[in-house]
Amino acid sequence: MSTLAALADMDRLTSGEALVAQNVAFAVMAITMIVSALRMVTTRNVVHAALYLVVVLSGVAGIFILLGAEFVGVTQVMVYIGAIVVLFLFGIMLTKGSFGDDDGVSGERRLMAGLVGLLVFGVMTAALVDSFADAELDRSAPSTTAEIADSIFSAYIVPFEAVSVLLLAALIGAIVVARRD
Amino acid sequence: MENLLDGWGITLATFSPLVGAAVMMLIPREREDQHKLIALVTSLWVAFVGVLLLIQFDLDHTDRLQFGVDKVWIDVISSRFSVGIDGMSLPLILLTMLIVPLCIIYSWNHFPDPVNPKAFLILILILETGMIGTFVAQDLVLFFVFFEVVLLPMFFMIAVWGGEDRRYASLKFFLYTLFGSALMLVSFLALFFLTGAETFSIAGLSEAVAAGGVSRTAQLWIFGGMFLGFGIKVPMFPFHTWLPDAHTQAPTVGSVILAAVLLKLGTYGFIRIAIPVLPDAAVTWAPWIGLLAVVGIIYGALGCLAQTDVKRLIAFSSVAHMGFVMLGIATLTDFGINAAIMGMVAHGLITGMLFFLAGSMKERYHTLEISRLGGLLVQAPRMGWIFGFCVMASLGLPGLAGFWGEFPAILSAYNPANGVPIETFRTYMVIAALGTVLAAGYLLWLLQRTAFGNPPAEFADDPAITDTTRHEWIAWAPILALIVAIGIYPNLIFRVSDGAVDASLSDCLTVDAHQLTDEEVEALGCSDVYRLGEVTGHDDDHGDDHAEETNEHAAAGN
Amino acid sequence: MDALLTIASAAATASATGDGLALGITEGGSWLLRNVWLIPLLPALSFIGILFFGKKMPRGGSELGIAAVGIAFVLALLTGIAWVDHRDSFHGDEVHVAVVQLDDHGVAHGDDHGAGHEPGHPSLAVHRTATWFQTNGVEFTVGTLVDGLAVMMLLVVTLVSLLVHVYSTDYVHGDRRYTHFFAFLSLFSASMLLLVVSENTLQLLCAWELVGVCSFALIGHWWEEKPNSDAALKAFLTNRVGDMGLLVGVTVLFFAAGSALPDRFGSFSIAETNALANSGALSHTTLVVAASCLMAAVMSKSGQFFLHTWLPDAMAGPTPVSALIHAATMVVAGVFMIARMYGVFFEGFQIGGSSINLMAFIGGLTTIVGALLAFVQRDIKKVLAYSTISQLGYMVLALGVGAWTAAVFHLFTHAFFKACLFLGSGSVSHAVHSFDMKSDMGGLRKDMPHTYRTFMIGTVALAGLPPLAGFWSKDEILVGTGGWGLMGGTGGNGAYTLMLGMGMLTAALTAAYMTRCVYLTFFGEFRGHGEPHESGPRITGPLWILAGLAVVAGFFNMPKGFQLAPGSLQERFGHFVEPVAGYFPAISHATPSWSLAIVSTLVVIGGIAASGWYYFVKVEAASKAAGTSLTELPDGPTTKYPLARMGHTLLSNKYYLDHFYNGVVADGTKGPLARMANRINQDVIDRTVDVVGETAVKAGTVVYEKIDQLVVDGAVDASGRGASGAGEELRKINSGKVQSYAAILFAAATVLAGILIVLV
Amino acid sequence: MLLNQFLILSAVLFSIGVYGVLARRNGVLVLMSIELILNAVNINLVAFGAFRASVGGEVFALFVIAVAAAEVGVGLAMVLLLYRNRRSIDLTLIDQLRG
Repeated sequence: MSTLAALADMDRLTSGEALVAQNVAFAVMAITMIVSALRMVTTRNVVHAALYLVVVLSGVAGIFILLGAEFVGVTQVMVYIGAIVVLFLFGIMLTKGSFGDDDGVSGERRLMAGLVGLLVFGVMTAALVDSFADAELDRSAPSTTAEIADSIFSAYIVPFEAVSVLLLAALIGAIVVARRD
Repeated sequence: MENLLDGWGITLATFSPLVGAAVMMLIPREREDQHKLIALVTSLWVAFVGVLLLIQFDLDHTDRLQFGVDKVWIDVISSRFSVGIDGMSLPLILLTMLIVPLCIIYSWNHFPDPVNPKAFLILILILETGMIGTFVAQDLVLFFVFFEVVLLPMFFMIAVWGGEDRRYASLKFFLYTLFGSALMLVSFLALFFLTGAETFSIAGLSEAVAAGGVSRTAQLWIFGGMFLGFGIKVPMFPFHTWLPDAHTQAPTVGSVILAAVLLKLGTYGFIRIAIPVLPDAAVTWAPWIGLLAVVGIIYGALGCLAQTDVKRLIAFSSVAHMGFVMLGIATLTDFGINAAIMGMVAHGLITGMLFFLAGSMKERYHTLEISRLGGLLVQAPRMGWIFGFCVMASLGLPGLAGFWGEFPAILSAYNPANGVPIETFRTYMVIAALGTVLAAGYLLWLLQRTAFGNPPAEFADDPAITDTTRHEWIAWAPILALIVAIGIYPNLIFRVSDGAVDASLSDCLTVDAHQLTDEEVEALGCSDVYRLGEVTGHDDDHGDDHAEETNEHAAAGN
Repeated sequence: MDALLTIASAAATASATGDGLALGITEGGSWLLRNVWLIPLLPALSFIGILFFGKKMPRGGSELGIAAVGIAFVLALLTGIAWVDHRDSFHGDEVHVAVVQLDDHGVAHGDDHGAGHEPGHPSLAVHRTATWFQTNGVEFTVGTLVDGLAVMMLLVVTLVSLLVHVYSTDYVHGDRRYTHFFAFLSLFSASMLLLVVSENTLQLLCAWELVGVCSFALIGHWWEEKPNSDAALKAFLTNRVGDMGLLVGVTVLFFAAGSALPDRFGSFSIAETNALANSGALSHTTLVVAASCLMAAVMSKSGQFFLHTWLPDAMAGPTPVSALIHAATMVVAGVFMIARMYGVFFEGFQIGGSSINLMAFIGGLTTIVGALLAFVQRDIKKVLAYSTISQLGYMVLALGVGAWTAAVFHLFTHAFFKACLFLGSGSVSHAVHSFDMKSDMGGLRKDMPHTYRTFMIGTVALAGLPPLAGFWSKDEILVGTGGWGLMGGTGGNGAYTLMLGMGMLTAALTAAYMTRCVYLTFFGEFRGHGEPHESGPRITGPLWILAGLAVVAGFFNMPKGFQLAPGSLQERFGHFVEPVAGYFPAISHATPSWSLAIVSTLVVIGGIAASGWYYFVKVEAASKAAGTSLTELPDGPTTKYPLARMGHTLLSNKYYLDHFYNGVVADGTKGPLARMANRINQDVIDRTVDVVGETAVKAGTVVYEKIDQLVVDGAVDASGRGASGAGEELRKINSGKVQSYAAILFAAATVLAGILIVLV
Repeated sequence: MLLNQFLILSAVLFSIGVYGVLARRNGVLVLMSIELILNAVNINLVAFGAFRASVGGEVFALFVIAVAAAEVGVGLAMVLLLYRNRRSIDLTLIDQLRG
């Protein structure tokens, strides 16, 4: 058989192909997210930080979709990027007027924060590697919106109601706190 | 005529420049016109022989070595004068034969300081011999000798006619390349002794290795040595740092030859020697070559964005472009290596052209500081448009040559050869695609800063800034025409290279099919049926190939 | 995973009865349909002609360009007539292709995807190829694929291009680079025509890049000024980002198609790829990846949110260019590509039977985002640019909900009325020498009657009032969402209610911002300098032709069952343009609805009324009171309400997207990243090389002289610093800053968690 | 795909968020960092949900998104209040917790 046909054959298995595509997608998104997250907490310009946050949040949405949680992914885009980030931008506009730089952060504080961050990361990673070393994700059945809706309104009805009340409370609380007397 | 070409064509093409150089040495230095004339006639003669060879070349059997000569040379070490042309080397040989006369025409009236056309032209002719010789050599010792012949003229060219920092740059270039050559030589010798084949011929060594004469570990090490030797010449990240200095300091013509031909010696070595002789090791090394290639693509592009000097920027862009070539090679597929050959030719034409332009700009503005330039299109509109055209070609615009080096390389990375990790290469593919965006970024940025806008005050009324001269037109027109021609009809190159690449790879891929473990097969998603069929098919093929090759060798030997 | 090969016949040897996958294309057909390559060739030749001889011609090469595009237009018309004939009466052989059939997963089932694709069925696309190049023993072809879509695009492109050529002879008259301008117009026309007849994705990709580079050259036509070249660069680079997706998508499809076709390495063929996607022979994952990648290209080329930012800046180019490239033709290349590769997109995004998908969502978002931005522009061309973005969003939305014909029809009508509006704005700026509506226009209806009337026609068509063109196509899109449940207007490919809402909202917004634009330009009193006067016939002529088309174009596709039109006039456009063949997915069509048409018209009137009330009543009154021609109320909502002010700030800053691209992405790459790479180069790699030499010399000295002292002194110093440092740290802990407490909290919790992990 | 690749990505984001909360002086930025932490948690929830093939993870992720919205609302209100009282949102100026 010619080399040509051999090459053509290589791509035949769909599951392998899917796996590759997913892993590539994951790698690209993960790197983008981590870099953006790092820039977000280090950049001096607050507006830029908010925009980096958008990148991270989009990445999270992508990860959700990769995990088969399309509904959560779409919600993530709509609520986070659509609402929360805009809220942040308003916050920035209202608190500073101009979008100048954040004041410098002292080196020792950064060192301390960095150490704590590394500590947190180390402990978590150790625990994760210890517990789930080879756990494979089986993506045979992505969950549907209908399933989520069913379980929210049956098994998780009490937390759902609690969240509703919480949102109301937050609404009132925000108005009370921010109101100009 | 036919017989003459068959036996003597290559030898004629290779050594005519040396004859020309020898004649020039006899003529006193002051008779500049005679020197120019002799050099031009010699290089045109070589080009003429090249055209004759092309006409005689059997395009239906590009996989065969044609015009082959195989004579006893240094019998003590079983090295033979064995040369030949096949589809892989033909495009590069013709490229060399084209670029050299154009360089001579270009420098006709403005030789760089210290002028001395005699020495300058002799060096160029010696360079031509070395370059053509490297592309035709079929014997490793011969290859090595020609490879080194190239080194010295280039060293002198930079060291004597170079810019301010020429000492440093030339020494760096020399040491780097020598270091690589040394490793390469060690690898060649190791091959010679470990196979015990008593030959330096590429085909012979390839057979000996395939027969199982060399342990796997040894193959890996030998490939590593060649990798360094060729990789430095390419240059691959992180062995590239000689390149920006050499390019920046070299005279225009030196830069052009360096970019157009010299860099291709490295990539040519990969596809002519390293991969066919050591296919197993190539498969193991492929992910690393690919990694360095894509790092080079991104890194070269980022480096470009930080440059302040036109020539240095173009030099860094070479790192990125050669990254695409190496990515194509690393896939070890027919498609990828064809793309690499196309990429070499395209890069040779386009980057060579860009260096010509940079040289002409330097002559007019006496600086290549990007921040001081601007408005080239206003003061020299034709040159500005040519510059824009070359920038577009360089960033891989379809319809121009550069695209056919870039896109097929990306395409092939999606589906590399058996045994090469497919996931890794698909990741590389995405990164390489990102590289095309960055390439557009730095090239257009360069174009905007130098060609657009109004001329800065210091050059606004400078009478020295004129449009393209006649010598420049003559030197550039063939290159520009070829960039368009190859871009519109890429078959000009693919038609020639395809058969040869296919033949040289058939061993590599089928040999590899044996080695796949069950898990690998599973991971790759190949069916069992396919694998069995492949193995039996291979055995038959290989037998045939083998028989054919021996026959041919016998014929060539007579 | 045993692959069972069922091989019937290769594509090259088509047979009428051959089994295998029917592609819906034929190698037969009339001479005109088989030779459409002549149409792009003409402007290509004129490009070369103008480039080399243009300067020596009496009219600077423009006559050559007009002649070439004119002949191309006539050819396109003839081709159109040939297609109308071919569509219903051609009974030649259909091309079939053998497909790998996978038995156990049940994904590939060859040719069971019927929907009336029996051999010899009418409406086979005419396919013709020639070998381009070959590598790896595989032949790559170049060729033409002519169906209703391609013919329609040929007509639109040649017609608008011809009108723009004529218009330009007056508009750029006396320009410093008159000849270059026409050369690039020709090259652009050639590339665009090549794009629409492309037979394979590789050819499409090439043409796609070529139109991009023409756009670059024409945006930067006046490159002496930095903002223009900046805009050109931005356009090219943004498009390159999308092209990256195109490169990857095309590659994925190439190999995917190759894996489904026996004995083939890969395939760029559009017909094959689509047919394979329709038949289910390609895995869903592959299609999702490919469709998403291609979508990125669409987003950049067709100005979809969030890669749209180049399009408004592209208005830096001459106005005829904006009309031709950035309104009528090039920017719809993305929409065209979706329509062309609809099999891939339809399956990839699972458009049928869904209620939301990426394409529809992006389209919907873009249409609203673009429309909102149009409200805060001063520059008349930018209003139109954002309007174009919004309308392109409409088309993508329509494709995303499966309303293929509606989208393509909207592309068709939009080309006319938007080109009319752009050329109208050019005519206005020709008279007042500015694009600023607020400071240099106003009251022009008296001075420029022709421009005013044609602009009004374009506006009404864009706003979508019956019976002008925009109404029909917009209505079809709204119907096609399948989200309208009242009075029988349902059907379609799913229930895209959200998209219906987005479309409705945009209809109102469009009507409102165009009212604002018309008021600021043509009503009130003239605010600029000088005496504006009407433009010449070479400008008003094309305007009236386009305005006429904006009136009548809608009648080509009156909905099925529309009682006021004879049955022979219903859905003519859809009948001739929409493929029914193997390379086109089986989409279902929505039923038109009177109630939806009436409601959407009311919405449009509402938008006009609201905006009209503000400008024609309030602002007019305020102007009378103030004695000058105002452009907004002195105490308008933005001064009264902080929320409105904030919204205005957000819109004025274009959602901060440019901040993001320039400040974060571009500067981030050019600044820190590039500097870092350079520094690594100079200080790490290069240094290493230099240092290796120096080190060898110095190593001995260092060891001999310094090591003792360093070790001894260092130890002493370190211990001293350690002691004082510890005290310092302890003091800081008690400093009372919240974040210090938080740090301790985090650290302590983590340590405890760590202990827990170790113990358990 | 491995479960751990998601979990470790989440851990990285979480740690970066912690760094942001601790290191930055700007109140809005601290809030943003908190969002980062919450998102990291969400990735964990969804990943475990996918791992266990249960929708519980996704449901709780939705709850977290809702709670985050509430948190940002209140948090920004507090930052606004702070700004109004001190004309600055530098958190280092709040040192009234000193014992």
